[in-house]
Amino acid sequence: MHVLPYLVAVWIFLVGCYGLATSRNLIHAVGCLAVCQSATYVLLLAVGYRDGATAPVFSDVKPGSRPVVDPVVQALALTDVVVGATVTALLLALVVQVAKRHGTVDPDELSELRG
Amino acid sequence: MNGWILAAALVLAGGVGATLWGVASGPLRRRVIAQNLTTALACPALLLLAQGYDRPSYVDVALVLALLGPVGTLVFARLLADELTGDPPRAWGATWAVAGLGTVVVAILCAVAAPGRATAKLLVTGVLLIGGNVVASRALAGGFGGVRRG
Amino acid sequence: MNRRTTLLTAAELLGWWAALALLWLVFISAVDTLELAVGAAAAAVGALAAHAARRAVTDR
Amino acid sequence: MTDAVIVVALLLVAASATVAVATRDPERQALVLSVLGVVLAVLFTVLQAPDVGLSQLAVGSAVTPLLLLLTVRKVRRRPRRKEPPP
Amino acid sequence: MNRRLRLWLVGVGGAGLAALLVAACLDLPRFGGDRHPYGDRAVRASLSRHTANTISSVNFDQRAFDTLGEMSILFAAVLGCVVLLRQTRDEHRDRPEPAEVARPVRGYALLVLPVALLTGLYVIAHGQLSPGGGFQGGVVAATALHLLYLGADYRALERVRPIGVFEVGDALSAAAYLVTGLAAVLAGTAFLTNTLLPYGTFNTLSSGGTVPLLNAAIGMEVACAVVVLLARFLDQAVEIEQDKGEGEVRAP
Repeated sequence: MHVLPYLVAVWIFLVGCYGLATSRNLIHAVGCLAVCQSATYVLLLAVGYRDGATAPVFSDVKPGSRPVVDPVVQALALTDVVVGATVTALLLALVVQVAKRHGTVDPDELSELRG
Repeated sequence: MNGWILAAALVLAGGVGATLWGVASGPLRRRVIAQNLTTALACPALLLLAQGYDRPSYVDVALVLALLGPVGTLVFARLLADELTGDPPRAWGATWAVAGLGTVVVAILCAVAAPGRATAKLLVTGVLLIGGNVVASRALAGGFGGVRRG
Repeated sequence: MNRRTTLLTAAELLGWWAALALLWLVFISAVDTLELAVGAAAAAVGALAAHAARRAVTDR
Repeated sequence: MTDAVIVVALLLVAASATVAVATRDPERQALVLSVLGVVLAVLFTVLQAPDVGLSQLAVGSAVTPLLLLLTVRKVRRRPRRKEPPP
Repeated sequence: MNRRLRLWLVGVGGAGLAALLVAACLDLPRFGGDRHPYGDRAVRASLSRHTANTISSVNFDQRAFDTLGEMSILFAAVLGCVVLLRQTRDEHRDRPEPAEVARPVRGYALLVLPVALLTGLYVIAHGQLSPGGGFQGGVVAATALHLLYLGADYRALERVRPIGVFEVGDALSAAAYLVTGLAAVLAGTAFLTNTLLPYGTFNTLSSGGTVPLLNAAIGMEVACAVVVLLARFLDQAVEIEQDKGEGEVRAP
């Protein structure tokens, strides 16, 4: 239990990288990149967790009455989730352009077209 | 020992585990149904967690899931309509069973909470969740006819 | 645009506004003046959107 | 008991991430990715980060699948300009 | 480089990376440990400025400059999409066809659209109190609008979505964030410091100084950005068709 969350984050990252490297479709590759991104969120939040603590949001609990988890890593992950989605959209826009120019979204065919 | 969190863990392990298996394999009609049921199961689990951690503000997460989960299923129903019309998914038994689970969870949580705003919020979440999932199921079973381009 | 449609539009907007304002009161945890003002404004935005959406779907 | 639910959520996330990568068809992958989004949101809530869970839900449940499926539709509709060399 | 060689390279590199990462994990502080020096200080700073949601305080007060960076990434990504997905010379627009939607689905979409919009606004407005904030609420509000595409058709969505207004809104809200930061400079302190407004009563809408203002600016920015992004993708997928070109055969 002491390292399980970190190992899960490592697993998600490696699996995503494997998918990226072996992908035969650029849209699938963008999906794999989204999986890789989620590994970072799992790692960040795991680092910030504290046993038996609750969220540092004091709208319904009295400050100081319960231990709280680390808000800094949560803030980092939160902004990146939304910004990461727009970056995914940018990559998908690139895929649409590639499909228009070359008529294929298979990375292997693309490199053959160029070379 | 916190029974609420235990119940949430059971719903997650049994229910969401099963729908994950459903979305991972089989024909497309089974996968879209499993995706819809994931929402319908995760939302009661989130409500149970909010009660288990004794944090009413966590209900907001369940509320947003109850709103946007069925919208996500509608996205699939709309854009995969061509492939689904030939082989429409029909899983009303599972849909109503999961809707029943959601109803039971919301009813129990309303019963233990002191009547007030929090109860009303729980009820709104429950109505949105169950209505949304039934409508999403209906949309999957041929809600979009004759969309060729648009 | 005759008198009847104007009245109907006003009734529709008012109905949506009241329903959404009630929903806002359900969402929030504590009530104060600023909260009510923000809620009324948000409900007005929602009512306008509801009306525009209904019209976009039915009148064409 | 809190540990048990964390372990369950972690295993669900690991499994759905693996499935998302193993599903090669982009339309089916979009379905798995939306499930991954919901499971991640549950994990974040369990790790006491409801803000991040909300963020993940907002993005993962409707917007990302919509973007992916629209891209698939655009790319599919395009007739091939050149046949790939044999 | 052929496929087989590439797979071998990925395998060897991946194994090395995996070994390094696992070694690093074993050296990390134990999961659930009690030592969080930054977190404890952030919570104290947030409480001293009367912000109930510590995460919002970190995002829009203690690390507001960092959020400015995130916002510019978002802005740049949207700009990139708009440029990449514009209509080119060899393309034309076809009018989208109306879709036949089942009655309950259409009714659901019309009913939930305002409710989702209100929820999005609620999540934005209560960003500094309960879980939520501009980033999340903006996406929820923008998604709400697209129920009109799902429950009806693209023509209906185009009628309620003047895209120019959302593009201007995107730029204006980005500017509003900067102006709020610069106002602090004019008041004699550093860029984006939260000393401009009174901190207010703890756990009310007006608490937290400039946090609610920056929060609202980000909410509007994100909502407009998502609407503009999805509009470009919908245009491409539904409306824009390539003209008949070299060697292409289009179905009649």
